[in-house]
Amino acid sequence: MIESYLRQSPLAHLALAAHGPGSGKPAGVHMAERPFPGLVNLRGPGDNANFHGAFKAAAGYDLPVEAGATAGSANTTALWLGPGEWLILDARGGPKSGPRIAESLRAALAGISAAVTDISESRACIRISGAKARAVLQKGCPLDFHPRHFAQGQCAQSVLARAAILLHMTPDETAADGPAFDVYVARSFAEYTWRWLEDAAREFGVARGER
Amino acid sequence: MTQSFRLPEGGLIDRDRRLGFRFDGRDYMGYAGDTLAAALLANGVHLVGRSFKYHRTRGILSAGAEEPNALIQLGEGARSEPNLRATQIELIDGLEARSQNRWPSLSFDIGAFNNALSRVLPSGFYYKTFMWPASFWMKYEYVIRHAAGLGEAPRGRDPDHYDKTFAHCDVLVVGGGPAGLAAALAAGRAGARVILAEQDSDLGGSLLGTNGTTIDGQPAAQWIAAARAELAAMDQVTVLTRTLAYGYFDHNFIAMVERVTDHLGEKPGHLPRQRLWKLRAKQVVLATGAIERPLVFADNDRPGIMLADACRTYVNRYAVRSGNKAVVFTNNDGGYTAALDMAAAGVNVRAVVDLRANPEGPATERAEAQGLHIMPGSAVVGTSGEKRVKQVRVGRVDPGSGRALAVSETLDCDILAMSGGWSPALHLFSQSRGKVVFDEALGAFVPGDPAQGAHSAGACNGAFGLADCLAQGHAAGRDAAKDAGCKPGRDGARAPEAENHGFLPAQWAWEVPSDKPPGRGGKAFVDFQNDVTANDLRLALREGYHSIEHVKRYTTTGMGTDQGKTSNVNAIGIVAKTMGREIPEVGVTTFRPPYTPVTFGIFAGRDVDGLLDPVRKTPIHSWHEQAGAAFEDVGQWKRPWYFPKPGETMHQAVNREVKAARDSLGIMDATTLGKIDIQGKDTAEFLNRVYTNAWSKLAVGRCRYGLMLNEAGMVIDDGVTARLGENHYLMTTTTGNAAPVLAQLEEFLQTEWPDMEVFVTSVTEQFATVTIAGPNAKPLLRELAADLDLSTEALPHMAIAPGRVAGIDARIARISFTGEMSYEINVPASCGLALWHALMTAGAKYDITPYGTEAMHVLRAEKGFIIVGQETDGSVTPIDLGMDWIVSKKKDFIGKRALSRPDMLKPDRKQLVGLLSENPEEVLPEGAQLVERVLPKPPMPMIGHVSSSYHSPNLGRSIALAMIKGGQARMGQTVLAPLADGTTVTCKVVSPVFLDPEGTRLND
Amino acid sequence: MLVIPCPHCGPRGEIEFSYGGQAHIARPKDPEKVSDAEWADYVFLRDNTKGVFLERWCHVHGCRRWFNVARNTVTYEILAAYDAGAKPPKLDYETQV
Amino acid sequence: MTCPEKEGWGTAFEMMPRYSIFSLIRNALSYHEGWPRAWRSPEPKSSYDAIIVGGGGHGLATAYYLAKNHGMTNIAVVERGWIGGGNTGRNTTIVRSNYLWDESAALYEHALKLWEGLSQDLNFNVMFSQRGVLNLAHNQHDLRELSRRINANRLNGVDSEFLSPQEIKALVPIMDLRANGRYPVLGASIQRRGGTARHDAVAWGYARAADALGVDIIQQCPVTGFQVEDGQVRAVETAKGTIQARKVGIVTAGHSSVMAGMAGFRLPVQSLPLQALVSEPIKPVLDTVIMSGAVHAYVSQSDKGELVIGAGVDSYIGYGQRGSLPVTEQTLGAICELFPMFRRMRMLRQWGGIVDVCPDASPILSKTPVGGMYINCGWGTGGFKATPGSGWAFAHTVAKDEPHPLNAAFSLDRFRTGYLIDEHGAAAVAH
Ligand SMILES: Cc1cc2nc3c(=O)[nH]c(=O)nc-3n(C[C@H](O)[C@H](O)[C@H](O)COP(=O)(O)OP(=O)(O)OC[C@H]3O[C@@H](n4cnc5c(N)ncnc54)[C@H](O)[C@@H]3O)c2cc1C
Ligand SMILES: NC(=O)c1ccc[n+]([C@@H]2O[C@H](COP(=O)([O-])OP(=O)(O)OC[C@H]3O[C@@H](n4cnc5c(N)ncnc54)[C@H](O)[C@@H]3O)[C@@H](O)[C@H]2O)c1
Ligand SMILES: Cc1cc2nc3c(=O)[nH]c(=O)nc-3n(C[C@H](O)[C@H](O)[C@H](O)COP(=O)(O)O)c2cc1C
Ligand SMILES: [Zn+2]
Repeated sequence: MIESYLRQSPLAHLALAAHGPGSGKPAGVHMAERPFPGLVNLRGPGDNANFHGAFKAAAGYDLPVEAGATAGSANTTALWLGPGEWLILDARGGPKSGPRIAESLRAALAGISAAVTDISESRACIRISGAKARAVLQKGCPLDFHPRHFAQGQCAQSVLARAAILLHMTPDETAADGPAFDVYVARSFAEYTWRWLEDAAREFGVARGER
Repeated sequence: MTQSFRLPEGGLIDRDRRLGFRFDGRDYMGYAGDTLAAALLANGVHLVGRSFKYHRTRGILSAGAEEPNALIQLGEGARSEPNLRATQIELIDGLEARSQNRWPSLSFDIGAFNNALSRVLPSGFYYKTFMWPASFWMKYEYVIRHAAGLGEAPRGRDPDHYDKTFAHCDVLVVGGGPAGLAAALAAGRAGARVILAEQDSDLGGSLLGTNGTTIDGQPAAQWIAAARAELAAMDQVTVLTRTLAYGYFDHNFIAMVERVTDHLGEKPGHLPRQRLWKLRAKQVVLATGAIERPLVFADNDRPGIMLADACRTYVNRYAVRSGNKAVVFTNNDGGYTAALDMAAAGVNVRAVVDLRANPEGPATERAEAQGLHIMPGSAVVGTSGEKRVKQVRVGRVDPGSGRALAVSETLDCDILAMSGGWSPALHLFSQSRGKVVFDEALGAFVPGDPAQGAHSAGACNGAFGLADCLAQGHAAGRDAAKDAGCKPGRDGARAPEAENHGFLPAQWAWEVPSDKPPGRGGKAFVDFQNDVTANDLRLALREGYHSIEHVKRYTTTGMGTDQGKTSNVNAIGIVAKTMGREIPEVGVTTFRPPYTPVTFGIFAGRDVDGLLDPVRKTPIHSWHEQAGAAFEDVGQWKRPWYFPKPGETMHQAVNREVKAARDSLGIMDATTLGKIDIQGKDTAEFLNRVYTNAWSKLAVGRCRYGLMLNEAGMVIDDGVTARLGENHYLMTTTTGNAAPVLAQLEEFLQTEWPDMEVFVTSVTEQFATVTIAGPNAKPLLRELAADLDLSTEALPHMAIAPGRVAGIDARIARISFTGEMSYEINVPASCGLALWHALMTAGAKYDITPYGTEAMHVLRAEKGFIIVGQETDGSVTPIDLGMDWIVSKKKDFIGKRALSRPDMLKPDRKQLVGLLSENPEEVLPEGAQLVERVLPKPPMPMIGHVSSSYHSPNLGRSIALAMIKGGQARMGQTVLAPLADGTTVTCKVVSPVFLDPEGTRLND
Repeated sequence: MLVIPCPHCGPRGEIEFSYGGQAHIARPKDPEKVSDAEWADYVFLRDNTKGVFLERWCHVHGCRRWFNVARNTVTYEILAAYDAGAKPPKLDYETQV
Repeated sequence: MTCPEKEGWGTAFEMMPRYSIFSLIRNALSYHEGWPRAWRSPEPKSSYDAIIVGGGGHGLATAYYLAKNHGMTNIAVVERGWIGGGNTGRNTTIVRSNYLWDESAALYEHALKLWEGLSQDLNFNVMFSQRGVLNLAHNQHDLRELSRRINANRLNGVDSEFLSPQEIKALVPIMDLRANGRYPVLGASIQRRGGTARHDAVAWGYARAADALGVDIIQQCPVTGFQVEDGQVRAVETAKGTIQARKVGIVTAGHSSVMAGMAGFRLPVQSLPLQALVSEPIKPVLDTVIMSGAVHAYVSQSDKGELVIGAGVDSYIGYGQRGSLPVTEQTLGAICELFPMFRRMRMLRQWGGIVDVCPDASPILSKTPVGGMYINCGWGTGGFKATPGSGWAFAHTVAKDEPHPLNAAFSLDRFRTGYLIDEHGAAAVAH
């Protein structure tokens, strides 16, 4: 009965219509909400070959084991969150994608001491890109965003101002006019984080909507 | 007014950009590139302020950050700013500046009466008086407070905004003088990520104040330009001018403040006024230069008495003569450079008074060659001139006694330029915990071994020759890059070359020999801003304040806005001499951030107003807003407190909401409750350990209430946990404790019980939770969840089931915090608003009524349910709450052992009870204290306090919960609540369950 | 702001971490068997070392793992970081304070 | 000026003349050359009846009251550095007594009464300024706690009133009561008898008065160990040699655990960095003390004109006497929100102290497992206000070998029995 148009993405109420940076100059930063990603938290014995094997059998790729590393297939990406903890991500998402991933993983990992939790609904995803994206994130986040330290495809959990975030520097976008980051933040912090980033980006010119 | 002291040519100012400004109501002109101090001097203005204590007339002493005297109030109203150093204010068109600490005017100041009284106002006088009569102190204090302070606080909300940012680099270079530039070039060429921070508007440091200096064969200005261009071309290098490195913290963390728009006439709205840089540097090169010291002699504080190097800077950088007739007073060779540059600029240099009996050194020789009048072995022993120095008295120093002899000469002048040697600016080095050591030859403290990844170079490292500065800077930059892990570059191999001239030889005299006994004659100031004289220092020592830290605090030397940049070393020298100790024995006072004062606003940055702290909102928030809800802050969440209808008071609204939930149907947004998903085969055992009650037998699909304690046995949280599957549970926590509880569970799992197979994940935000409560809850749910069997057999009280509500996947728990039949419906967060709408629409026939936290509090209080943090305060056990029934005797759990400590078993512990006031209309104030007997006056022994108190519309009277000593044994007794307004409320101790003690309302 | 070397994520800024006090304090196996005094010691008594101190940190805004750190409480220098449950590394505990 | 060494600085014992406006004028005539030392700097004797370790306010007050109230004059205060150089010399000087629990209220109120006559008692103006202390409430929970405390205070005989937002505005016009909705000011408690005092003067005044009663104040003399025989303390080892002592009182705040370690026992205390800062001085704009526990910001304006601002603790043990930048950011962020016009003010200096925090945020004034040894510590972030009361009660404890009723509850033993005086739990702020 519930129509998908009744679903409210975390930032839907801000009615974020696309708009340009104003004053005619090019935007240093683009910002957009990416609604309804599929997100599944996976916990399991990082030192257990069966676990890794079972995951690979289901997902088609190996779980990343290095700090901040990601791996993936056409369908999903696995982000390393910590020893024995990953986020399985379907960025294209859609309302059912989280539960679907969770279900298939649960089936694949049956009998292994692992935990699969759909958390798609609990995060908002804000994409921030453009020549000044790094400078904007740097205002609130203590990580080093220099390309030598934060490369495409990499992920990290940290803080942005007063919100806890998961950052993913997306690999798919070519850095024609700067890098692109997906900022995952708890749903109830979404509005705060959006406003904070928009404010931080103001001096560089912000355009809403993806490039 | 004309700029009559402006030289016709030269300087680094932009003569094409004339700027008008106003000082104390008069209009003046200056040029772009001027500081306010330079522009004032160009207009012949020396008198710019009054000192802190004696309100003595004060002029401009220096040309930089060390300025103690020329403190200015800038701007008007909300943009007004006190205590700015005129020597660092960049001139902009239309600048409004005022002198401060004077009334009614700078030239006629009532406060100057203090100067007349100064004999009875030595250091620390206030500790010795104002004690009689005792009750008068507040009156004395009023006068003292109004006499003190310097400028005035801005008035009104600051209209500007501030920003902050983190940053990282391989090498931070602080200071853009020759040493810093050489360091940045060397590090940059080695491929390092470099940040160069310079507080000034331009690079060049002290080179900007020189004339005729060459580096690598080019004029200094050209060399600076080339360095600037080369740095700009390296994309790994960031040059930040107008950026002060103000603090050096642990682990090579440096705080800097960038002035972004202060110097702009038009301030672009999109730019912050200032920006805080929180920089992590792998290595730091400190190239912060040195600060010239004044000389300490009688009446050394008059306007027109300036640092020699400052006079030189005004001539060379700003093309300003500080005066017409100058006397130079020095104890080192460096002072002659200033004399020469002034003379070259057309100043009549009457004499160079040199403390040294045999003046020597390259600059001295040049001065001799130029025919300057040199007075060797002489001292300035006094000055005169009220608003500007007019005359100096010079006496010869008797080599035998070290005293100055009678005045040998009186010289007319309008400038007295003094040089007492140089102090390396090792503030940041010392802040980094590096130890400073005293260098006898330099007569100054210099950096010892660094405590962090810091390299000092140039004048701040005791190198005063230009060639040495460049060489040290180059080496420091190269080494820092290497230490930061960069490969040394080829082309960085050579240091820039120049000639070496220091300021030695010198002869140190921390206090200039005088022709009068100490304390007689004029005041010999050490700290100009705080009016501390050499005699004040001696007084402190005489009175037993021997430690330099005591001397500082007793006399306030070095405690002004300049933090003693020009005075501290002289003070230490005088203390050492007076006590007959060596300077290193006396030691320095602690260097603390900031190097120069920094604006509060940068620490807030953009985290102000709406961005101060995250406001957490539920997915249904927008509905509440539209419905006109009043909100309550619970942690960072905004929760609807009550939903007033037009014209309703809070009381009326809450009554209506409470009644609706009991009589028909209430609806509440419970999304903020913490939710923790727990999986793994050991979960039941885990819950056994973290909750006071037993969990092994909870069936799938059932829920149970639990209490959590800390290891001290005190209640810290409560909530309902449901078993969703064989090894799958959903725990709920209070709103405020969601994060701490999750953190604690994770901590126990990782550190105490790593072998348990349990995984906890926060799902607070995954679900929107809506509670419907009241007799019509079931009919409504039945309508919207047709597939679900809601019979008590299928879904009894404390059961949970999956299902679809209004077409939305949901988990439905039949649990109740109100005592009514009620359901908690969890749906995906993005569907929360849709669910709410569906329930509101379908519930209209039952007059469905949204209720807020206040109604919820009343409803639960009617049932005697506690709220953690309201009935509990960290000192309450489950037994105190009468909840023994939930405390397992059989198993261990967190906090159990603590419950058997002697003080936990005492009968007079505070216990939870209900209270009924004698007058049913009277609602006890929450927080009222309870006594057995009211005494005529305090102290009155208290037996407890009211923790919750409401009007209960269902009971038609007031009710309260209280924590009372031995409360359970007091049932039926009377206790009294004496209130702040003097009245006393009589109340009866009753059971805390006021309504439906059998729980029949939970059933159909 | 300190740099805390998370054994899993590498060096990160202090604001990503929470502090957990002294390391290597085990909860008594059988609390009922210990005396009131021993229980009080377990709950309330921690070393408060001036010098090199073994302490716990949690990378709350990172990998969420608890781990141990050897830190000089005077200079704030960090000498080592190691997994929770592991033995402390051999260190010169006499380093000057 | 004669050479101080010849004068024998720190050896002669002279009569202490009284301080007054008349002595000031008289001395002005002789160019202030006649002032005697405020206290001597003697070499330690070989033995004392009691040694107080730690020359902070609490240690010096203890010595003063030992001499004054208990007639013990053969005593010494042994201080590692310079007196008052610990937390006494680096705190935000807030004095109040409006604590929630009866035990705390009694002790702090006793202190406050002593403050009220302290300048006269010591003949040293400690500039105790009863300008009132406000504690702000920002949400319903705060309001409830405030009301509970105000009521408890009044019944304990401690002055305490509730102020509505309008009344706050009248008293502190420069405060933004809306604080942009995030930290709106919904009310406050005020203790009008509370205020501030001149921190250094407290140490110096006690030192001078104790010295006048014969107490030896020995500075630059770190205690390095204790001699304990048969469970009884015998002597104190110091940088200036071993000194026999019948009794020893330890009053070393941030270093209490280190001292206890030397004596062979442990304390439930953590030493944490606490920072403070001052602005540049300005003409008076703030006539009361403002405290907000919720946002960890405390501000008053000193008589000299600077805004004195206190912050929260760093979470980790630290003997470094310095705080970290994130705490400064948080504190000044809160101050700027409450006082938007202060955004343009500037920080002049920041520093840190080492505060000794107990699990229940209440102090320990107690006997110890070592005979003849007593401990006074755990004052954490809020002991300056207690200085006179603490010294007074601790002197009793040391002299009589048993606690005074005022400090009986503040025993080391409470952690075993569970009788905590939990000022943390009660959400009372402790500055
Ligand atoms: C930033 C800050 C703000 C504060 N704000 C307030 C406030 O507003 N109001 C309030 O009431 N309280 C406040 N406090 C707390 C208050 O300062 C302290 O509780 C109080 O001053 C403690 O006094 P004390 O005499 O016990 O300790 P201290 O003054 O620290 O004295 C202890 C002395 O022991 C000495 N010592 C240490 N080791 C040895 C040794 N081995 N041998 C000899 N001597 C030794 C130390 O050198 C020191 O002088 C604040 C504290 C800080 C740091
Ligand atoms: N008469 C003499 O003998 C004498 C005395 C002193 C200096 N000097 C000359 O001065 C030069 C010294 O060169 P140098 O490079 O060592 O010093 P410098 O004074 O030329 O440069 C230091 C620079 O650091 C900046 N600075 C200081 N503290 C800062 C901070 N906290 N943040 C940001 N910037 C800060 C200053 O504004 C200045 O520009 C040499 O040319 C030397 O010969 C000569
Ligand atoms: C209430 C109070 C007011 C202070 N006011 C000033 C001041 O006006 N100027 C100043 O330089 N320092 C001031 N200080 C700070 C001291 O200079 C010093 O930093 C502090 O006592 C800590 O000592 P330390 O920095 O030497 O470690 C003040 C300190 C306190 C406690
Ligand atoms: Zn980590």
